[in-house]
Amino acid sequence: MNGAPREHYLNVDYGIRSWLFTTDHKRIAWLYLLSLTLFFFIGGFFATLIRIELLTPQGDLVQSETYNKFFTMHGVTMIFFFLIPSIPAVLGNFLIPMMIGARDMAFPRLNLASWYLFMFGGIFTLAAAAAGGVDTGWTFYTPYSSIYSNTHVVLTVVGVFITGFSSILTGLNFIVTIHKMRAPGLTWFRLPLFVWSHYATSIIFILGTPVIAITLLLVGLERVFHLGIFDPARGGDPVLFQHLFWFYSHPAVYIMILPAMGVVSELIAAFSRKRIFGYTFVAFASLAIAVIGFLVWGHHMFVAGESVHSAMIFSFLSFLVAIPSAVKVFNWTATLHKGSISYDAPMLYALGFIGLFTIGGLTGLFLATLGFDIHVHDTYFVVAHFHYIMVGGSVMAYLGGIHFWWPKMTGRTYPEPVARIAALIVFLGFNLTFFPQFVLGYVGMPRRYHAYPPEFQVLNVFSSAGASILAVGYVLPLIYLVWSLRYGRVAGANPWDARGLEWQTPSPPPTHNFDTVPRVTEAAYAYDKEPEEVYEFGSSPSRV
Amino acid sequence: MWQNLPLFPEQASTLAPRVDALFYFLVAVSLFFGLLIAFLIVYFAVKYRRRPGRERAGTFEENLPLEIFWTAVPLGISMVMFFWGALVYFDYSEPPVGALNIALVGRQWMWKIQHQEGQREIDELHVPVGRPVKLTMTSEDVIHSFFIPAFRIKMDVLPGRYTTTWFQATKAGEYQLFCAEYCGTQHSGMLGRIVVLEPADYQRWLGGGAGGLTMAEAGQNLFQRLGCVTCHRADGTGQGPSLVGLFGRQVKLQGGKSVVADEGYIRESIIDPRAKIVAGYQPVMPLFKGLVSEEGILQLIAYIKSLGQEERTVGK
Amino acid sequence: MNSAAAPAASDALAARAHQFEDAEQQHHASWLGMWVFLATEVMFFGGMFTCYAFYRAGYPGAFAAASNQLDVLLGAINTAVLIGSSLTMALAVYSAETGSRRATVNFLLLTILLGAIFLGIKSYEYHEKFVEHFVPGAAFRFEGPFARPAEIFFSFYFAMTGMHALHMVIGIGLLAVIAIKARRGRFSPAYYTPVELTGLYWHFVDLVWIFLFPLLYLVGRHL
Amino acid sequence: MNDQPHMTVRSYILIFLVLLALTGLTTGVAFIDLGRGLNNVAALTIAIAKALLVILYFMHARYSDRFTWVIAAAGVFWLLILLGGTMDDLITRNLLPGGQYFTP
Repeated sequence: MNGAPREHYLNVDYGIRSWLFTTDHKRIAWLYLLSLTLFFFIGGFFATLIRIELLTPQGDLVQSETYNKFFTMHGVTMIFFFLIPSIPAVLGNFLIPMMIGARDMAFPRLNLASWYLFMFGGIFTLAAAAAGGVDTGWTFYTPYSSIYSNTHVVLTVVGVFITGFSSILTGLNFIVTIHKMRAPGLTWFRLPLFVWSHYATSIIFILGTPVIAITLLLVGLERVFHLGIFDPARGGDPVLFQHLFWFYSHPAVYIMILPAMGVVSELIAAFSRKRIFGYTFVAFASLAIAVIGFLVWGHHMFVAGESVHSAMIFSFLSFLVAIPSAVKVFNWTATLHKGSISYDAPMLYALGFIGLFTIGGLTGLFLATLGFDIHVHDTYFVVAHFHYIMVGGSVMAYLGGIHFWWPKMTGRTYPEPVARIAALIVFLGFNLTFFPQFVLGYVGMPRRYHAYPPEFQVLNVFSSAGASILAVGYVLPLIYLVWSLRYGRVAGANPWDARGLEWQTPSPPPTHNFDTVPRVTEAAYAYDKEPEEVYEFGSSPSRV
Repeated sequence: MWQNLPLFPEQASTLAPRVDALFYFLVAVSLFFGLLIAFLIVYFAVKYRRRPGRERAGTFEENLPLEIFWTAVPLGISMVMFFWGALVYFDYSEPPVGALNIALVGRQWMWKIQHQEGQREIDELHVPVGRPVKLTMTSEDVIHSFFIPAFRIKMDVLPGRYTTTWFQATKAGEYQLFCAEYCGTQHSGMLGRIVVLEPADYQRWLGGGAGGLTMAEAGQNLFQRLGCVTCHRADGTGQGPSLVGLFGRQVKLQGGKSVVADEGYIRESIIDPRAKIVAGYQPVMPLFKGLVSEEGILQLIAYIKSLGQEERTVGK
Repeated sequence: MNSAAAPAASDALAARAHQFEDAEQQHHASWLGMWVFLATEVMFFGGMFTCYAFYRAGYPGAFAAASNQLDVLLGAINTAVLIGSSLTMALAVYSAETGSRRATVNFLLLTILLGAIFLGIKSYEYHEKFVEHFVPGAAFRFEGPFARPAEIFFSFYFAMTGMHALHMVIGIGLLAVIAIKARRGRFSPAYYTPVELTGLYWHFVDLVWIFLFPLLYLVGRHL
Repeated sequence: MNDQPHMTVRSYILIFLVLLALTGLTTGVAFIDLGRGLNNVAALTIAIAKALLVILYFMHARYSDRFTWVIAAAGVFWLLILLGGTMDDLITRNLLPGGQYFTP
């Protein structure tokens, strides 16, 4: 390397225009990373207010109207503006073209449009929050949301509607890219499991998101034009709204967890230096989760007036969808057998993920059991369950993935010791926050309560204490990752000596990813071979 | 310290022990698998930690019988969970015949309860111990949810429709009633008390009431006041069909379909009579939507039930 | 894979995006991308069709009475107009494929014209509904026994045909852009993907109407 | 994919005429009482037939690769999942586990 610094996707161009009008999937991933981090801390801010409010039984911090807005904004911001786009839009966007040896996504301009739609929707929702907030809960159940609530429902609904199209465009891009732009020799069963899980997620993006778009549009129309679509007084049926809402919103939880599973597969393989056990089973488990995930939405409505007949069908199917997740957990654990395991921060996040996701998944079986769901539906048992999956699962994997690919994205390594401490703090804080909520739910504390009977206070205090530890655990990575941008050790092309194709190009990678078109000759995670045996960088230069 | 750190809710209904047994089974299975996975992770993490002499991993990549095993076993266990859960759910969803029928109307942030004998209560429900109690519930505005943790029952209270739930208290005492479906500002204030009395105390409580009209009598007054009697004559000579023995009977509608005349049918025929027109009658009945309250409709239904109910056994 | 000559020719013409190996891959990628987009549109309209089916099963009599208020003749004519526009669209793609530039432009303009006729008939129907107080909301009047459920029918009538009309307007906009490009000779037998994709979109909008027409207009006509 | 056009102008016009005929048919059949629910079945079948014609011939699905068929079929299949689950709840709304109707 003569004196001039190597040109890569970050220093190829500077200035606001080079970021706001980029079509480079790596820069778009950065745009998403920054906006998602903003929304994560907005959602976290509302979570902190909720936990402070629940310290005392009579709820002294705020009035109940304000508390209702807090948990609604916490839900809407965290789900639609952080969890759903988090791993696909940041890690997926950055890595999938590199993992399959392509220069960029199939439709780069659509990829940028996806970010603009995401921000445009976000502005609407933040405007609604600034103007006074919305108090319907992230589920927007009618007839409260369409008639009785006098808060900014329409503004929020339009925001979520617009952001939905951002997911659709991302999903569309992934499907076409994975189908059409794989490097020579990279057959489907040589693909990394990260790509498989994002392919399955894209199926849900494509086939689920439009349904919530039309449902929220109908709620908006009903509010603006005083229609009676879901208003029982005028012949409508609120249970129909719940069917349409949950048809998307249950697969949406698989949108949140499948990419996390993809990240964990990569981390477990990289830090055990071993192929994932039962690769084909784990790959098809992702597809099975995506498809069966569409058949089970009724388990959110067991006590909502759904017919006994369909409740039984949804309960049965909900048990079927749990099987692929169990298979994945068993396969990850089996991968550790005979591995050569190191405990870097990403691996701590991955192992934490497996533990917490197992608890989350098993409590999901509790809720799928008809007899027990009657008792714990809409209580803190459900809150604990989905936080174990979303926070214990998806956010842990997101952090693990950010740490693992940070050297590739920035060319710098993060400080390992403090990262490991942060991972442990997150793990401990998380369990202290949400495990007491299982007991609270079983004992009968309902969800979305601004004030609660005094006997529940001790458990709530534990939970709030845990939340403060968790908050510290989340702030630490923000600090040392930003610190590492300037002061972190310069990372080579492959600091982890990993076998993924994305590690076979310099970091940070050049704009066109690979100088010559790679040919793949081995299945993923070939840790028993040297990278040269796996990837042949042919003579034909990749056309710039 | 421990008295306000409850780990188990009270068991005060016939359903509670069954739900708890199911819960303990689920916890046991989860503990087994959770600990198994945790142990394996820690064991492998320690045994195969990267150290000199173990830089490279061994090969352990494929084992079809193992994959089939850990697909079949979770499938088998979850089918047991499903089946056991469904059994408990069947009893929960089918009120026994002859249960004490109580009408409940939820509205934004209070529970209005009417006993057949005429007692009316707000946010309180007095019931005798040892007798099944069926609740016919509807809402005047948004969706609420009738939830008594001590009885392990919960059922949403939907506007525009009746939902029913039932319980049989096994222990006298007072139990907390929550609203479990988010219903607006005072959702967390929509609480109530279920007072379970010994049969003797319950009779004394019933007797001590204001001696007002029973629901059926109140329904009859409404039936007169709203002018229903002019068309719905007992002998069937009026413009409307006779309502004697209507409750629980199959009714043939215009257009050939026939429907069971349950509470929902009667409520709909009062609110929007032309939605389902009985065969052989003209759609002339005016709409009573807004003219009679939800409590009034429940009283009219109680009155219609009292007009000689054909004894319909529920296919037991 | 077609012969080596074709990609070279199309390379010159098409602004081949750098991320594709050759034009064939780019064309097929755009083709798949469009079909995936149409799958999302199926689910988007599907939400409304589900609501419609739900309420029609709930209120059969009311939906029949309300549907009989619609003008079947106008509906049928509109269906014919839209199928005609599908034909001219297909012929436009055919002419682009065979390289006759003038025919492509003429068929595109014909498609726009037929689309405009459809929207004209539709707005006349909307005006009629407005006059007869069938627009849901405060001003809704519907004699006969089914006033309440009829309002739901008309809510979905306007929601579904309104969303369909919106997609028509977007389609006409797309067609206009493509027609201008075609006139400037931007397409050739080797590169006419934009025309083809607009065709797919237009045929999809026609497909939605093919289902809307019987579901909204032909309910209980035989009673 | 379609190197030389598979469809000639004549075949396009033929398909167009068939579609017009089917439109006329479905409008006409709607006015004849076919008895118990058959009218709905007839209207739906004709609509599906027209839809298939448009997809196969106008949208060239017939000459494109199998994956296009998979995408189209997935769209329809997922719509049926939504329809099936929702309508199943409506139809069996007051059906007890044993199959009898709720009567208190």
